[in-house]
Amino acid sequence: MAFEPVLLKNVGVEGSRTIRVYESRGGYQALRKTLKMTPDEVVEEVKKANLRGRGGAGFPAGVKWGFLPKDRKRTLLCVNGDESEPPTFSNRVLMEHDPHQLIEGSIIAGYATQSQVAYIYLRVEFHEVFHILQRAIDEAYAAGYLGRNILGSGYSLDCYIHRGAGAYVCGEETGLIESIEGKRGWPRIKPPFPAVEGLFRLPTVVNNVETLSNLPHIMERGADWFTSIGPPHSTGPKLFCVSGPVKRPGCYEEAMTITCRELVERADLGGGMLDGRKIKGVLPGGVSMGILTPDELDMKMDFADPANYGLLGLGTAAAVVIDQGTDIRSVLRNVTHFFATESCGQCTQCREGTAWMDKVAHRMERQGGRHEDADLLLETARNMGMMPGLSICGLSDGATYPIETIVKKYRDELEAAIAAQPEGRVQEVLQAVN
Amino acid sequence: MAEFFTSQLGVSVGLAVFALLVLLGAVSYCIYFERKISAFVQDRYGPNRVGPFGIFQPVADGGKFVFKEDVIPGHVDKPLFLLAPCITFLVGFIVFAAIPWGGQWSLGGRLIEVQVANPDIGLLYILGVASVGVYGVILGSWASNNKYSFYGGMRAAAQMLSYEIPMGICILVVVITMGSLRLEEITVAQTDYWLGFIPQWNIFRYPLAFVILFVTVLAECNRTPFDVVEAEQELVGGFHTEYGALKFGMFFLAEYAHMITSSALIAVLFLGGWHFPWIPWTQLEATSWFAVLLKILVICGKISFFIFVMMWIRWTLPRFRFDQLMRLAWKGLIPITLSLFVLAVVLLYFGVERSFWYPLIGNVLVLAVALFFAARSRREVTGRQRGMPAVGGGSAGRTVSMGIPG
Amino acid sequence: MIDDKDILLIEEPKLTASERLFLPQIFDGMGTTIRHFFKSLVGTPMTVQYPEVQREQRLENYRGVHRLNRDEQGRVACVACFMCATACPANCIHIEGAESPWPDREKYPTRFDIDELRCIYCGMCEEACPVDAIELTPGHDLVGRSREEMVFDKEELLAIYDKTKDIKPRKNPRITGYPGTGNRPGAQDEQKEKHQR
Amino acid sequence: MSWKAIDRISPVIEKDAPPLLSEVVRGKIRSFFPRYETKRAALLPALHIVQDALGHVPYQAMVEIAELLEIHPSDVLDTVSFYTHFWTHPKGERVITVCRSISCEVMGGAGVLEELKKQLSIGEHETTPDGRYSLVTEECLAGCDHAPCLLINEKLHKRVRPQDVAKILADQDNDRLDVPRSTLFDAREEGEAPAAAKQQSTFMEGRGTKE
Amino acid sequence: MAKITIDNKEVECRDGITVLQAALEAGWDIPHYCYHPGLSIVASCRLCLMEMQMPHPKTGEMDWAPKLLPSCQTPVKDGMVVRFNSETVKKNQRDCMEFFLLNHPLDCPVCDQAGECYLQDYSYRFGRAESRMVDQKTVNPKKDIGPRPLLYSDRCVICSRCVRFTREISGTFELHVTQRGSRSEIDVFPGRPLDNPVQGNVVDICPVGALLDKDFLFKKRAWEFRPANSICPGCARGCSIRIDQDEDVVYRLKPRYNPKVNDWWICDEGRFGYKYIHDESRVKGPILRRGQSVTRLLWEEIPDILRFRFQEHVEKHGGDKVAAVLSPFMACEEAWLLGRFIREMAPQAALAMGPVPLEDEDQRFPVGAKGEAVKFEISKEKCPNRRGVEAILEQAGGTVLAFEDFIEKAGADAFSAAWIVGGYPKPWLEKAVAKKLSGKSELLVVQDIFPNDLMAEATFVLPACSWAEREGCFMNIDGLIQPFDWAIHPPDGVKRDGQYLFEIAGYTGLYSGKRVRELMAATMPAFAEVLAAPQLAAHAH
Repeated sequence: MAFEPVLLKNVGVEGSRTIRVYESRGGYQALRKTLKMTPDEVVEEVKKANLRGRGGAGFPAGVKWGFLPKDRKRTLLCVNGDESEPPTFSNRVLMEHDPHQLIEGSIIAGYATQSQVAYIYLRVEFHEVFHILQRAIDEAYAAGYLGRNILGSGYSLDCYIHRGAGAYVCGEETGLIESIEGKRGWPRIKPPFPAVEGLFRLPTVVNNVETLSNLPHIMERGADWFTSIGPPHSTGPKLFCVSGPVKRPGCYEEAMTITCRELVERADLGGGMLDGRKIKGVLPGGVSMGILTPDELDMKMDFADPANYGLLGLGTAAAVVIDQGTDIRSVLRNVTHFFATESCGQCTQCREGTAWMDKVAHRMERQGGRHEDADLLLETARNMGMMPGLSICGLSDGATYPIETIVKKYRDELEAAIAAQPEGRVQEVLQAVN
Repeated sequence: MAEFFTSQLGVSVGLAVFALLVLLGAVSYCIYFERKISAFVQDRYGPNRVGPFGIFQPVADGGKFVFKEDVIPGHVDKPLFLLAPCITFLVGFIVFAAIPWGGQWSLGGRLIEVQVANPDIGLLYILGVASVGVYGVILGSWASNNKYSFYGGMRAAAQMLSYEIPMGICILVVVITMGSLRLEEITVAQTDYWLGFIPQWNIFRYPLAFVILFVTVLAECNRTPFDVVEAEQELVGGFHTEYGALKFGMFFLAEYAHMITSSALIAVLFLGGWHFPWIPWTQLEATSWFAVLLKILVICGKISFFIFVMMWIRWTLPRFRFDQLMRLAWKGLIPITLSLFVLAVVLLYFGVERSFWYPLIGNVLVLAVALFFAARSRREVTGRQRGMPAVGGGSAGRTVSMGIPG
Repeated sequence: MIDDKDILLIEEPKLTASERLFLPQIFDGMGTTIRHFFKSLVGTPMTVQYPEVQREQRLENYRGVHRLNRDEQGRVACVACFMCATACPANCIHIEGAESPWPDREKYPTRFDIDELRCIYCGMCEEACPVDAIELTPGHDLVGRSREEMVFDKEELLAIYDKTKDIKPRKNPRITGYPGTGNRPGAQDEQKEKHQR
Repeated sequence: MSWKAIDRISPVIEKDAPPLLSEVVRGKIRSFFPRYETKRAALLPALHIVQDALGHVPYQAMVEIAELLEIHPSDVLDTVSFYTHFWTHPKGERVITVCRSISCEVMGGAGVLEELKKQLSIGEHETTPDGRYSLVTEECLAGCDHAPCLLINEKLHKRVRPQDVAKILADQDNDRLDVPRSTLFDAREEGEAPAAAKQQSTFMEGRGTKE
Repeated sequence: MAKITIDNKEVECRDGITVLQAALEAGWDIPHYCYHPGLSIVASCRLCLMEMQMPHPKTGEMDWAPKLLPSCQTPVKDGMVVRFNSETVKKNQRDCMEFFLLNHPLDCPVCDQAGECYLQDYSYRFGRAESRMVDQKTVNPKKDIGPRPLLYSDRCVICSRCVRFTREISGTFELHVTQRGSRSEIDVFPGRPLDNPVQGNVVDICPVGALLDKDFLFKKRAWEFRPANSICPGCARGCSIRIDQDEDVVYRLKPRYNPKVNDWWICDEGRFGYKYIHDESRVKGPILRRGQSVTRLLWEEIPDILRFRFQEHVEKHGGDKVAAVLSPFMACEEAWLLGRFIREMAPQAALAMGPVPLEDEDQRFPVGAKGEAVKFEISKEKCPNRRGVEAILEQAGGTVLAFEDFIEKAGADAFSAAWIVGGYPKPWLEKAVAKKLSGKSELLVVQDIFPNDLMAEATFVLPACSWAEREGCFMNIDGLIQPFDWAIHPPDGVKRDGQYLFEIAGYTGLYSGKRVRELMAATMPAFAEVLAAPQLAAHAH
């Protein structure tokens, strides 16, 4: 039952990055079709398709566009290519192999929202992607898909790449906006939402790369085709990443009907564990969603099911498999360290809490755990604001879920590890670490 | 010239001069003993730095009084302010004139009274002069122009007035019994014996009157527990707040002089003065110089005893509150002394005033009745008024009356 | 304001007839004083002649003259936080603070005066001190010829510390022994237990 | 811990120092102005350009950027310090960025980092004495399907095993990209290499309690 | 007027304010760090979170929002329902305080902020007694960031008030947040210190002890002050201030909230301009000079002597030979009393006002702002009461001269009796002017804080008091009449100007500004009512 890839259909095709190959495989046809429609019709179509944002939160893209004030003069489009959530790389795959698909999607979104400029916010570590994408943009300009009066429709759009500089929080839409404005990427308080007052205080739409990549296909094949894929609340094709010690780590396109187990073990997807290793757990949606134990792998990879397993959500649908040989304390430490480093430092809970939990996790990994630490981590995680959250952006919530799920689901292992620590090691570690 | 020294006048003058000097010394040493006694009662040493056992302490004190700066505050009534200690001092000393010190002395073939003066109205003289003493206090308090002093003076006046009544009646009882106002005669009348060995001292006839007289004397001398006049804690010294140096010294000395004279009066009235039973040298007939000397010693001994008791009481009992003090005088002492007076008059009517048993029995009866009423009295015994909360006391409308009557 | 319900009404005890007369009590008292009088007259009074005679006794919890402690390096331990001056009910502590010349400390007192005449020796300063720098020693013979002389400055208070180094003033454990200070024996263990709970 | 205050008043930039940013760089920065509504928004591109030209972003460059963008140098430092990509002090000619994301860690990324440290004899956030390499870690390089991976300048090395490290380091072209580079942010004049660090220094000055 | 319900209590509030502001104004003590009514809202401290009713996204009905919302950021809407007194809200405050104190050094004993520190206050209200963190605290360094303030990064809670102040009020942008996450610190660009004319305010708005004033560092503990409300005499703006003094020593000045004049701010010139009041060289004690002999006068005898001497003089030489120079540093009441005295002695006397110290131009903040955007202004007139004294001179009528004319006339021997008031914190009488005036007057009264050149020949020298020792009112450049209280006693031997002028003018009893203003109101109704700045609200720190 191989899924017919849509988003990834050009991947692996020779020269897929060039406009020539892209056009030859049906590229930019959707754009031509779109430009014949009115912007409102486009928005309606996308609304009908129920295209939920692929960046992690899953907010319907069409609805988001609908928030734009009617009497706006200028509108800006931001393409969120700041893919920083470990272990996610689907956007990279999309932009590296099929940049024109994104550009076409951006133009369609720009047309639908009547934007004048599209900024593609690209994280700085994507050096290759930047060169590829910049080349593609140049090609698109040359071909008249970008710039003044696109294809004679009277619609003009400029597209610029804005490179980030290494900050996870800039993946948050308002953080991204601040970053484009040349400021530190501190997420803004909402309201006002970016749709009302965003980049340069103008109405702004921020969409994920994968979300926009879906647009040409929706416009080409219609919303009904889109909704026919996957369950009603999670329509359309979705890119799933799988990494870690599996036989076939990589990015796969599937409908949101598969389970996590399928993603890891199906032969045409993850392909099962490498070297006969055993699964200890899977972080199914990027680190900030939480962890699944081997028993829970039958979770459906859609927008609704993860909540039943104590997870924050589907996230980026990037699963990383952890094998039995990995110490759960290392996983915990890796996760806390990530959030401690990437917290922007605006909200108190997040700024202090992530650093505190990182200190505790580091200490535990160095065999300095105390018996009360597990409870402490759980409570601190909750105090930092489990959903629905206490802080300006979702980073704080994201930081709490993996910690809570790890501590809850692997408590026995943690306690056993703490019990196995040599006598007096706690004080030693406290002295040494400090 | 020698004639003069052996005459009654010469002896009187000599005695007066001598007594004044001795008295001044005695008064100083009273203070010394007061301090010593208080120290011993309180397990302390007392003055012991000036001379052996501190016996030169009075000299040092006196020197200090004399040489201290004589401050007269600006707000006082100066003449009265200066007059007040002088009156008190003077009165304290001239009372001595009527005290019979040693009976009769055969000197140069004549019998001479060892007494500065032996007027017919000796007792009246003493009473009269002594009550002038309070003028000093009142004047001092008035002149000080200070409300604490004034309070002291007012208290002094009220207290003197109240306590002179039972005192006078007590003395009257003795006078009725003895039939004389001359102190020498009163003394002589006590030199007989009942049943051959019990001296006919008035203390055995009227013990109750003796006790009451002693109590009133305490009050008259402003001694504790009746020293509300100068209560330091309430009145910052009362009438002598503004006094310092020698003027204060005069008040101070006068108080002790007062104690000595009062003691002498009690000794004469109730303890037979210079008479000491069974020792021939102290009897009426012995008039040699040795006998006189011995008699003087006897009366001095009696005086010393009373002074000691006064000091003893001072360092034992706390001060009365003013209303208690007044109540004692008017509701306690005056009725009792009046009863005794009636007793004495009745005995006089039946001619048995000098007997031993009748007065004694009468005394016991009066005492019994007095105790009966005292024990039955329903008066409040504490400072609190009825119905006043014992703790807290924030309730409205209730006030605690302070020591001032009214 | 005291609530009426907090007021306890006590009935006066009824006096017996003899008590009402007060005479037995008076004589009882007279007896007591005369007994002491003769005891002192014959024997030796209880008091001693200070300063010739001084009793040999260590009053460990006596609150006498203050001292200003030094830290391990011999510097004044005080951090000039003014807590003692704030706690002082007699307003007898005067401090002037400044930036400390030492690398490990923020603030130190340039002046630290205690008016020993104003002081009521209540020990509040000791309780208030967060660094245990001020302590009351058992020293009780405190004399001076002028008021100025009785205002002890920092050097004087430190000198008292040098003299009384070996004495560990015993503070009232009921006051100072609250958890967290570690002064009280066993306090740290309790702390630990609390953590484990 | 010292109570001595860090001096932030004394100037760190030499007086009368010649301008650090060449006209090429300035022109390049100016070319970004039309892209944005405000001049300030060109800050990140400007920093990229300067880092590319100078190898790092020294304080003087920040001041000059601030003048160019008409903002206060403090705003520039604010932004520079927020992002991990910018170096305020010289870095090595080639920066090795090791991914320490969870998938790389599971696949043995820590071993690669250890091997790199051993072979280069430097620690994290340090530069080799010859100024050739600097070693840093990054939270995720989004190359999880090729874990463990590392970045040498712009080139992503995939599936690096500890035993590959020596080979990679020996390769002269280990930072060469397979795709044609865009010169949008490049302001290096021909043949000029970015100034290399001459001494070891820590990642961020004035700190030492973290990590 | 919007009506909102807080904790089941209906509250009326101004439109356009936030829920936090409404709650604070209605008397709720809502904890907050990052919110400051004078600055933009960042909602980053997360302490003021409340439960709120929001329209449900689907049904549109009002329902409790699923999460706590920052009250500092949510504008009030009519009919809004919020809950502050609830377990969830309290729990958040408790947890937040734990996070705030995690890396806080807890060095309150040596921190100058102790006593007025919101970290302390909230910690007492919501905090835990012990930290659950056993790991070592992150210690951030102490930084010397400018000539006035000192930054203790380890006490900082990153509320970013100071950063916003430099960006929004001073417009100088010196401060920024450096690094990110738990390593965030406030910092300046090295070599570009925080150095602007209003920098002292960052110390005031810092809710914790992170920014401290070097001038005040370690001088005193905050709870020892007995403050007095006053008006800054530094310039004609007349900012509302609070004088913090203890035992007659002024330690610092703090701004007082006054929306009509200075909002929450004062400038450094005013803030640190009080030092002269403790100068040793001040004139102490009144002096009478007869020929070569100099006598110290008793204050009691001064009114009689002065009145007698002036009367005598007027009888001898006529009233038009009398002149008085009033100082723009005088309170209105003092100027009125002196004017009244002179007019009573000699109705034809000439009155003048002393020189007004001027700078080139007003300073406006944010730097470069114009019109509506101006948030704070420093006047170029460096005296507090030019307008007040002018108004009084105008009311006094008769001969009123400009200062230059007065000098001119005095130089031409027009006056033989003069009363000259100084009271300037800086030397004001130029040598040339003094020379012109010298030797002209038979009866010369000089009233000044510091010795000036005329004192050597003055018949009477009367010591003046600084404004901190006086009481009265100033009329600021906009014509607002603002009263101020005395904060400290004058130095030994000096009497308050108001008091002796009161007596000299023929009144008995105690001088009080209010009493004199009542007298003044008869002819100058403006003085019947003075502008009282609102009491410093707890939240406007």
